[in-house]
Amino acid sequence: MSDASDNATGRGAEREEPLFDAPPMAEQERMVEAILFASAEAVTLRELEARLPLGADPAEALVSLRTRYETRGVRLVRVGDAWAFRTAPDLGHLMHKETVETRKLSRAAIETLAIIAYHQPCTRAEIEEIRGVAVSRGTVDQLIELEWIRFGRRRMTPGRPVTFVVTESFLDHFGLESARDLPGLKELRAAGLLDNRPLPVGMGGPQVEEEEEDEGGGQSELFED
Amino acid sequence: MSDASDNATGRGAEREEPLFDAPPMAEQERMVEAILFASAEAVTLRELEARLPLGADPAEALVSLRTRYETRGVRLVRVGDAWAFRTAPDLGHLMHKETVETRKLSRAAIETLAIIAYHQPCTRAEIEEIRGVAVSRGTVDQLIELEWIRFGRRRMTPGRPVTFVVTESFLDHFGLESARDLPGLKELRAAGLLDNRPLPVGMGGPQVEEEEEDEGGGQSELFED
Amino acid sequence: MSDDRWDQTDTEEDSVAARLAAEALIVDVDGFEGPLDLLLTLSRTQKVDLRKISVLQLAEQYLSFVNKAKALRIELAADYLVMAAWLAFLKSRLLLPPDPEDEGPSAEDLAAHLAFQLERLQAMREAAAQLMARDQKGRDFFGRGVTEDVQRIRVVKYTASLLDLMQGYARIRTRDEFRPFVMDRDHVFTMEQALDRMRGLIGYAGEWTDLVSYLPDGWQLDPGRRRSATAAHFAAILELAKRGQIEVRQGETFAPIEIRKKTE
Repeated sequence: MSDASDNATGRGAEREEPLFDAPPMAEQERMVEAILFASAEAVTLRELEARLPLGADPAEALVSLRTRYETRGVRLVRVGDAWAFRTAPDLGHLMHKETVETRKLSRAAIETLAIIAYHQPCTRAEIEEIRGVAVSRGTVDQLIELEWIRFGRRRMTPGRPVTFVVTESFLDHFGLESARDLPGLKELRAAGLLDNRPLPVGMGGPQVEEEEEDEGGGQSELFED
Repeated sequence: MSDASDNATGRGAEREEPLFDAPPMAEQERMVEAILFASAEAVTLRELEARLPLGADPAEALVSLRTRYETRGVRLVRVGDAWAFRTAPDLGHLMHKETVETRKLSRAAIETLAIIAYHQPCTRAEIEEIRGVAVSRGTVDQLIELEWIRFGRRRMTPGRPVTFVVTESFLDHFGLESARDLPGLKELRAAGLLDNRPLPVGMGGPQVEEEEEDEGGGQSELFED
Repeated sequence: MSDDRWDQTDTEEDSVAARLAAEALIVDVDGFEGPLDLLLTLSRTQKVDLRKISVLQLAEQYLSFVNKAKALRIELAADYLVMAAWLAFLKSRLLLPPDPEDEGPSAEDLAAHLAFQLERLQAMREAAAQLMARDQKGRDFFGRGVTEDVQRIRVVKYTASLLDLMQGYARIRTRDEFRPFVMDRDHVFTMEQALDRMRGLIGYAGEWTDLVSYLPDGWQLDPGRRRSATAAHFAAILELAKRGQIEVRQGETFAPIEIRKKTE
């Protein structure tokens, strides 16, 4: 029996006369279901005809299968002139697996963020001056993307550099009512976050204090220690 | 403060509190259906749990899905701790096209596989004792390559020999829900043929190697309920 | 070649099959998977339940098989001959009255164990056949043809706490202050460093090896650095020896100190 259908798949339609009646429609439906499930590609009606027992009517089986799967997690869909099972469109999200990976912000980003928070509004040049190294574009972009900093007003100095300020969501994230709530150096020291070593004479971070005057009365004075 | 919640998000539970209740069971069933349909490999209950919305109960969904597909062209089968859709075995004849020509296994390989399945965890020396000949490296390699056996835990006996156990893909290949379902296992156990019967002392002759004492973790106990 | 016993059985087809089998045995020794397999095949001619098999008769059959093979100058693998020797011994033990002096298992125990081995091998063969007769994936049933891999989307979430922020700021603002206090440790190799190093290295120290050969590159020439590294490594090996991970020896005073991994 099955030889016959094998050959049929191979060549044209060198079919023998059916020896038995075609199986009942429910059975044909099962057959189509299994073939479509196991096949790596969508299967054409012709191929279904070739693989099913003689006298079967895969077209009809497809119609009722399609109805059967209409509300299921997979659907019977038509792909060109072939048929295949596919995930129901509303369940596509199950095929993505979102893994949330939490990473600590890099030291450069934290420092940059801290400087902006303590000195805002603050230009890139100022940040670089305080940190003593160039601020990479990536760092600033990352902080902007995190929505922790945003562009402030341009500084009214030659070159009109942009400034950065912290955002509402920064305050939100760090549980602050305003940037003024950030503790000053004295408090940091009192809290044990800084070594209590006395400042060596003349080592007071000279450049740091030479911030440019800015028109807006930056925060620097708020944090004098 | 926000620190606490930050840390919580950080490692362990990367999930947020459910915003909504788990979807109705009919919907969960569709989801499980879609996930299992999309995968060639069996999917573990744990992975289903991870991929379904919080509060979903894939175990329950599986039960009703299984019933739903009982008479269909594909069936929901259990493979160890995992689940998969497989075509109904009575339709195998339609699938010639999909048949992958598998390498003929040698008699030695088949026997070795059966011995491992029925006696697992099982050392090489035990296999050799049962078959009365040395097990060639190629035989074991072939079974490992087929992913039908894998290394189990070392036996806590002198020499700490490695043991072999069968894998989930072995179960999948032979349509077994678990190693307990091996054909005739009960009868063999009842007949004492799975006992690791120690050799009478002083019997030197026909044994292949001096086999190590077994601390008694054989299949016979493994499957005691 | 024919065997009297088999010829005598009767005129049924079975005997023909048995005779053919017996001839096949001779011709095709390689077809057997070892002596136990051969014994199992021979035991079939007894046409009894394996539990009731006569081991004595089986031993005789095996020995006569081996003799025929020798007469035909068929090379038998060593394990067949070992089995033959053992069966000859077992046969004599079964035939002779038990020696009261003899300790260890009785001939019956040995025979029973052999019968058990045969029965177990037979059982495993049948189990294997049943296993292979099951519906198999890729032959009788099939998995999904089209698969949709789960796309893994990795969302990276960056976090920083207020503490990080403040420490970061404090670090910048006080950075310069700390500089003068940093000790110059360029030429000091600490014991902790040495211990870390040695822990990674002792896995390879199977043979006795001179401690000096463990000194890191760059610490072997300059006398100051060499002294520091040697002292640190010496302290480290004492620590490792105390933990039982290595053995230390020194031939005589000032001789090289040698170590090796302790094997249990």
